[in-house]
Amino acid sequence: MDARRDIPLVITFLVGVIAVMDYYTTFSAVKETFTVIKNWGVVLNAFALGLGAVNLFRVHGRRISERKRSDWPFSAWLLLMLVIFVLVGLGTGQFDASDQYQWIYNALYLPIGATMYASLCFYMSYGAYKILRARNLDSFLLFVTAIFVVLGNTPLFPALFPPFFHIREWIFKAVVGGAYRGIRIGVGIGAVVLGIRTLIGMETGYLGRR
Amino acid sequence: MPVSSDPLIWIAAFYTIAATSYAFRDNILFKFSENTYIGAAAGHAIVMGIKNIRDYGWAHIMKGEMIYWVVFVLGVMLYFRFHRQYYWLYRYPIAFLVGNGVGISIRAAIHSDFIKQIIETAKPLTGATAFDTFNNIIIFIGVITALSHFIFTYEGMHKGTLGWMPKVGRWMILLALGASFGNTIMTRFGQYQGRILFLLRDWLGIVA
Amino acid sequence: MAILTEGRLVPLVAFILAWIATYLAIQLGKQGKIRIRRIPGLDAIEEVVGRAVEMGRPVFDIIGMGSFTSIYATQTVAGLSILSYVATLCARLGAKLYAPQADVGVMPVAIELVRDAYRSEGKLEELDVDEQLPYLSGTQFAWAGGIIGMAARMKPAGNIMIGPFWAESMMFAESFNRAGSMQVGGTARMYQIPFFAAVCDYVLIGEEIFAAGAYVSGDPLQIGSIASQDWYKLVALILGIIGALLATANVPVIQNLLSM
Amino acid sequence: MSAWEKLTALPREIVLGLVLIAMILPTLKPLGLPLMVGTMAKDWYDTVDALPSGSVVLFDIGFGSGGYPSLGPATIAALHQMFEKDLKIILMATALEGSMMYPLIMNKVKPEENYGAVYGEDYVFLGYIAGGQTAMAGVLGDLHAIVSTEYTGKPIDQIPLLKGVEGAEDISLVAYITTSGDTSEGWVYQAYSAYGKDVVGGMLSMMTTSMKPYYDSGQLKGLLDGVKGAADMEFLTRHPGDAIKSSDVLSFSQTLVLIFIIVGNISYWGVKTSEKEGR
Repeated sequence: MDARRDIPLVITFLVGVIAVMDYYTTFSAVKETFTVIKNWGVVLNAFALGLGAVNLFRVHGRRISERKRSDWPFSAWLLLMLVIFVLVGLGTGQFDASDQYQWIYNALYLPIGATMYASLCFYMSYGAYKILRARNLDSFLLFVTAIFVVLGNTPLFPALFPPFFHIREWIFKAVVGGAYRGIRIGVGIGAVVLGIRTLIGMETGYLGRR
Repeated sequence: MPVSSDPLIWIAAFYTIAATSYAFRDNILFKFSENTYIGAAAGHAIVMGIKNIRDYGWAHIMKGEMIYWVVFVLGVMLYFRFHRQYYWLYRYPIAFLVGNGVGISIRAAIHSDFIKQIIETAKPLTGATAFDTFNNIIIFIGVITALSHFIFTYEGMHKGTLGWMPKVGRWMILLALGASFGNTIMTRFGQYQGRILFLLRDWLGIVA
Repeated sequence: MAILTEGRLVPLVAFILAWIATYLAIQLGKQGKIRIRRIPGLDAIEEVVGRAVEMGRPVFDIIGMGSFTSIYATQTVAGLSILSYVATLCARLGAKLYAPQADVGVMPVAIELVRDAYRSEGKLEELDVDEQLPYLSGTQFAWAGGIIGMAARMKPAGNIMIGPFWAESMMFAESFNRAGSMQVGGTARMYQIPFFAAVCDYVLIGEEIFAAGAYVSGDPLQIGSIASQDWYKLVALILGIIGALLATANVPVIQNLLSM
Repeated sequence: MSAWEKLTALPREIVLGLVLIAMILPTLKPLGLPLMVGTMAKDWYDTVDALPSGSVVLFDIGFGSGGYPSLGPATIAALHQMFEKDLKIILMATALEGSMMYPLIMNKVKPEENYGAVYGEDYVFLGYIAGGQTAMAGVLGDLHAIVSTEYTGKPIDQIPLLKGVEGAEDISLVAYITTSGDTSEGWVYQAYSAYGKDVVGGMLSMMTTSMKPYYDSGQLKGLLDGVKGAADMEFLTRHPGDAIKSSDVLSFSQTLVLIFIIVGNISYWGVKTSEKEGR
């Protein structure tokens, strides 16, 4: 047995099977074991939250020390932000519940997080102007429902002509209700089969490099 | 309402504009806000991680449950990922996380995504009104044909008498995707409107 | 005391059968007993490469930002299979391939696959890995920005995007369209499919990317798991049809049976 | 350049400038258009409305800054209804930034001022719990075995509300609002499938279609469709807020997008047909 490969595979299998048995059976020993596994899962996931930061320190630390790229001050700023958040979070002893921490979050993090993805609306608009074309049957079909859904979603149009709203409701009920159920069955089965492959050790990508 | 005098609002307004600017053109302000964001996000993750380790791990050890030392060892092993020689040690905790994550989701997926959906499909096609019946038939055709479109290893599904099914399925899927696309447009505008409100109300005080 | 949780008999049976089916299908796949349908999306990919040769402009193949350790790993694997196929076509027909990378774990595999493809076509000397498979960035917007820049400079004839994609797909699609590229997109991330369907010349919807990847790679593991999923979809299809017809005739036997 | 091509020749800055104007104008001068409430949001409202007062609700804040502009208002409106109904609310966060959303939301809901609610007796916040579905299964399985303190670090055996809550059997309804597909599916798996609980979910509009099959099969009792669902909830609960304000913005900006699509397609087909004729 190879401690580098086989033992992790055994761990995956055992933990996975206990999770499954917890769901299907009523054995109290399984239930109790799984309660512990769940608690450990939360703690381990919490430990994993620091991995990204370690990676950032490696990458940006190197950039700062080499100073080869002209944008190394950005790397320094990035790490400074990281350290500030950690210091303010841990310094007060109250973590995310302190006023100071909420201040830096609301000033430095929230505005960017809330804007970054929202600003994709500009790409969307420019895309609508430049590239959203009914160029073939596929995109034509897509546009038919898309336009009716937008008409129904936009309060102006139902206010002028209420059926726009009902058409949108109907599209969601009948068209989305049908096709997406088919898609959902496919996605669900795909996830189950992938999960089984993982548990029986036929999918080992998560182990990283060989 | 006058323009805000709160430095927090001013900083937030600066970052809101900087993060938006990328849509117009790549620029140094965006890069500055992007790096702020990545650093802050990683810092926040550490803070939340340590808080959770204290509340969900250390708390148990304080209660005398010594077995929780194991999970601390496993947690430290995660960080061997960056070690040249002993990197493989990180596979132990990852294996635990993957086993737990996979087990906990697929055990119920077969119920929620497969059996419940078949039960929903295996319902009478006739409805209370003619319109309901019509809808039921549309939904039924949608489910069946969309499913058939995603069958890849059974040749009979795509040729001969059954060949119409996956074709209709693709059309049904594209129609449904259109609805999703329409909603995606709403998502983005709905999101950005929140920032406009922030800028005009909280920062500039133009609207109430 | 009952051993089984109440109301879970049918899910359990389905679950155990899924276990058996997965194993069995993969064994059948290894014995080469399963044939997988060639999906039309592959023709579109060939057309992209052909167009590039005609125009004398490069082809882009973007596999996305996915890593081998995330839950989107299978999509990355499908993207890599397609990349290998595209590289073979490019080497054979003489189109220049660019495949910018975003994940340090995936990158060496991608390089190896492309190298193999060029080698098997006897064109290894035409490949410059550093130029054609550059590492851009692991950060979403920086990675998107890098590709947008490349597209604007090189005016590629085609762009193939298959793998896991997030919001950056919108930026790619727009920039390549501006550069005059023919685009083929495909992802199993449900929220990005509509966008690909709207802007690409051809879209591979959801699981089609796995089927395409399995078809071109011939990997028995991938083919086998597609087969086992097909069996389940067939069961769902048949039970759905029979159940609905019976229920319409006032015999809701399938519903009652499955609710056990 | 032909006349057809000129239609789509506006420079990027002008196009985006138009979009900005379409969002700023209605913010300055709202139209106050009537609202038509969708059935999915109505179902959420009715499900909560049907609960007897004193029922325990588990409420997950499953979003962070990225979802705040549209899901924040939805959460605020949903909580207004729950406090008004005098329900006992256990809040938790499966999103890393969820605990940062909590004070922002509560500053708007003001349960003490508006409803005389008492923290610890009528509602409690458990804070962020790592692990996604593991955390959900943990809280529903045996709350006291997993959670030891609430958000500010107070031990949970000092929280009166949690004394009578062991796990899923003491919870009447699970509600979540999230930007994450995994969280959304996760609650269906862990609360509906594993414990048969009633679940209501809110999410970004772009996720609604994917989650719709759960709503259709009764696994979700109600569904809030992003900013539209939020506006519906604000309307139903009679607490108009940012989502209703945004309706006017949607009217302007989405109309502009529709115009863009139409102009773009006219130009595209115009070029195509004139090319054909030219040949």
